[in-house]
Amino acid sequence: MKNKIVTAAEAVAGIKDGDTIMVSGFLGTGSPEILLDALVEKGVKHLTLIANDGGLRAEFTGTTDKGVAKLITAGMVDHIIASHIGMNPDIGNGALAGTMKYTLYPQGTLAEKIRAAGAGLGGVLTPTGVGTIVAEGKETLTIEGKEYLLELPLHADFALCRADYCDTFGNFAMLKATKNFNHVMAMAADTVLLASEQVFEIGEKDPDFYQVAGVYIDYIVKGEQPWQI
Amino acid sequence: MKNKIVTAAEAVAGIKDGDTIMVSGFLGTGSPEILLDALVEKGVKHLTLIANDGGLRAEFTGTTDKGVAKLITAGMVDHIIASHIGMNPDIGNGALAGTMKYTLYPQGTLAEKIRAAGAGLGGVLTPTGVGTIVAEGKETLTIEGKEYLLELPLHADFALCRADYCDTFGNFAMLKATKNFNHVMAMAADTVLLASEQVFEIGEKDPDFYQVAGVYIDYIVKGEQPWQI
Amino acid sequence: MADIKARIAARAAKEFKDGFVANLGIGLPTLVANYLPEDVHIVIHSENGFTGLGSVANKGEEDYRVINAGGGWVTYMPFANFFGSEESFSIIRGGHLDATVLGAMQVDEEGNLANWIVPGKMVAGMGGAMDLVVGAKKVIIAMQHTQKGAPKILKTCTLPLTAQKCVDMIITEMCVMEFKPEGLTLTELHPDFTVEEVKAVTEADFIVADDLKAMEED
Amino acid sequence: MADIKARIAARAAKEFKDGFVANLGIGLPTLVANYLPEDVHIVIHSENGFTGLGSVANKGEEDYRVINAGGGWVTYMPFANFFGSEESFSIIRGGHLDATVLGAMQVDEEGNLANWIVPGKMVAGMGGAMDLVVGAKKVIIAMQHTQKGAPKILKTCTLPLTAQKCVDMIITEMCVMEFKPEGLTLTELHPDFTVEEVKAVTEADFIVADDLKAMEED
Repeated sequence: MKNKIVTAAEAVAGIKDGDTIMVSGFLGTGSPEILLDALVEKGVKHLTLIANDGGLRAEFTGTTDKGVAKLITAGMVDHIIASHIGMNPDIGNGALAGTMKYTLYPQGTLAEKIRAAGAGLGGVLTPTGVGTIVAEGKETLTIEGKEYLLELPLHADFALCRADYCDTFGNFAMLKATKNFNHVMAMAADTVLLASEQVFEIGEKDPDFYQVAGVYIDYIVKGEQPWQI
Repeated sequence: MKNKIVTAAEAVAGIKDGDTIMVSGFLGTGSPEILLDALVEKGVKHLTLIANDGGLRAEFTGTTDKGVAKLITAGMVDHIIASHIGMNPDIGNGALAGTMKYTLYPQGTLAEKIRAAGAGLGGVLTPTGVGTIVAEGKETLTIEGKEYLLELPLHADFALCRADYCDTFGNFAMLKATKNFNHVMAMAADTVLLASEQVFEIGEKDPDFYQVAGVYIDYIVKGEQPWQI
Repeated sequence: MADIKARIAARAAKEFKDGFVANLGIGLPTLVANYLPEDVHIVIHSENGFTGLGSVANKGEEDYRVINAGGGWVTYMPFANFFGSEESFSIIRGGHLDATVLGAMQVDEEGNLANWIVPGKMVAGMGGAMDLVVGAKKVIIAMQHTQKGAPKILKTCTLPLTAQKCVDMIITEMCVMEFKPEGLTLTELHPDFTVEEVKAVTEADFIVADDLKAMEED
Repeated sequence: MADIKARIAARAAKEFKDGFVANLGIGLPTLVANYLPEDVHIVIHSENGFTGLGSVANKGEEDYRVINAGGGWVTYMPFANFFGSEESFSIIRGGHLDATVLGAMQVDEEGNLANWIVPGKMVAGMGGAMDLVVGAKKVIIAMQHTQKGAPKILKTCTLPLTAQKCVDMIITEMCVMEFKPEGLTLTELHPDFTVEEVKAVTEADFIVADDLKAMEED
């Protein structure tokens, strides 16, 4: 079967100016750093970025930028779609300067919008955000007397995901709190890149060792590293 | 913390005539047999049953009834909500005789309706069933030129689930093709009963050993058995 | 009859590329896996909850945790992954299947499909069929051309639909037909039959492709 | 000040029963866990993806895979379970949290809550706050009664809302107020204050409970 194992540079080669990408991670934890590094190296512009937050700046980590902060620091992102941007001041400052735009969704809504795209749903009804500015411009439906917002799917050209383990088919597993958006994002993009700390041969592990099906994964990159605290 | 370990009889004690219950399993595989046996023993009536199918009759398995067929054989079910009932002729015959009612949903729709209830969504939009009799009486929405059915949540008084492993808090794992509806049903009922082949102490296994959070589980019953083929 | 099924399955197998993820319906469609070229390895999705379906399990070697969507004991491939129904149908509905092969009772000129219910007969339920034909990137109907001589490819389906305008291709023992922008098109004809013979047992109007090819057995 | 926070956290802790599953906001709400009686063990949900949050990790003992929703290194309990964001918010929105404790900028007579944005100031984003207050079975606002003397419990929130009619209880250093069918009700008063003093710094109208109790420090 098709070989999915590539270098980080090969994996991100198809990402081009103006693309929409989704990147997993929660303040950097669970983000595929080697893919982000390769993308910064490649240097595309005008990205729309879907991510939980803006990652962490080097000033905060005491070492280097973590997660999607790398892309923002490099000036590659025109528009971020996220649930929280307060930890990366570059976003707020970029918005004030007019160099960057942001769209905010409640975190659960963001997760469901991404999942809806991956699951072929036309949208979901959520009670979250009813009666707030999040509801502006959105259709509301009343079901059995309770009001819901219709939230539409959120799809990307590329998804950049992180695993602790995978096999060469792309079946993958994430440990502890690194899971966050890795599963739903792997479902919701045309092309899905997976960076993994370890890559096993097919059949080397029991199938239940893996949490997510490899059918979602297009390219696998070995060598993702633990976060050096 | 509260002890969740009970006997099968204690677990089903709260189920009463006329309740809505959901039971996991796909043609019996992944069904909590010891809970079903206890429920038959208790003998409630007029249940509404949410399940993928009608289970397997003893004539088919060559041994005993498997899965929800036990409840149907015992005449405990007035109404089954399922995606496929063809393998258990008692349902079709019951419908002809007027003793039983059925409601059918596409399998993916059934899974999403149950998940929606568990996830606090007011409904989901699915393209499945548009232009068919499944769409009758349902609201349709057109999103970017494509038509979707609005499918509403499906909730139950009790969920009866099966695990291969769990801990005494209720974190649980299922192996291979026994997973089917176990996760979503554990999310979608007021009271959730889990039958497990093995029960470990809290902390005995790594947290990533388990696939589903124990916060969903109210009662745990030990002693679920492998299917004797 | 066995010959006819083999012919249809062998032709359907040619639609598969290496690495395809596909769901094969019960019966004839399942045979497709037997006719894949040696260099084409596919990932079979089983809607009860896994990717990497193998074959029927040998007697005595059944794993009680591994059934297919028909309830039969089966094996799984070394790259298999198992998941819940919500995930299984996310894979289906979300466009993650390259193809599905299914049988049909009726297909019509619009690509509408009827394969799940006959009014007046005992209802089995749609199971995963409605999701599959809506979600898979390519929907291939593999079936005998007629029901004991009665056309199954109709102007308009008379049975309740499984889904609207979902069929991409029909493969029968007589021919291959494809739904193209210009309409239902006969693209391959088996050497045993003439276009007139196909027309005689096809109620639907269809276009004969300019480059009509022979439907090769192998 | 430390004293006031302790008083509020200690009172909030009394709302918890053994086995409760709860999400505690950053800051004062996190302190609640320190005041639980010995026989009350709760399961703390961390919205970035687990149940069974422990405490802040000791320097040098951090696990790089385990952070809380504020990005701090934390520990987890032996009954912990880790999951994706879609599951984390299914737990929140689906009513699987018995309680959440959060701070607020404003609460009003209708139980509306504003705690995520101040027009003109840099926007941080709502993160999980909107889901939490809509989904948790009991929403407890734990905060200082005023913002440097200016009322925070208002007739109508003036800041953009986090959610409508979502607050069940307000706990401050002065009192406990509950949203009852008959309206916002003062149910407990700290011995240091009088009802008049509470009224003086509360813009919202409220009912004084017939059985007004003393807000006990411990």
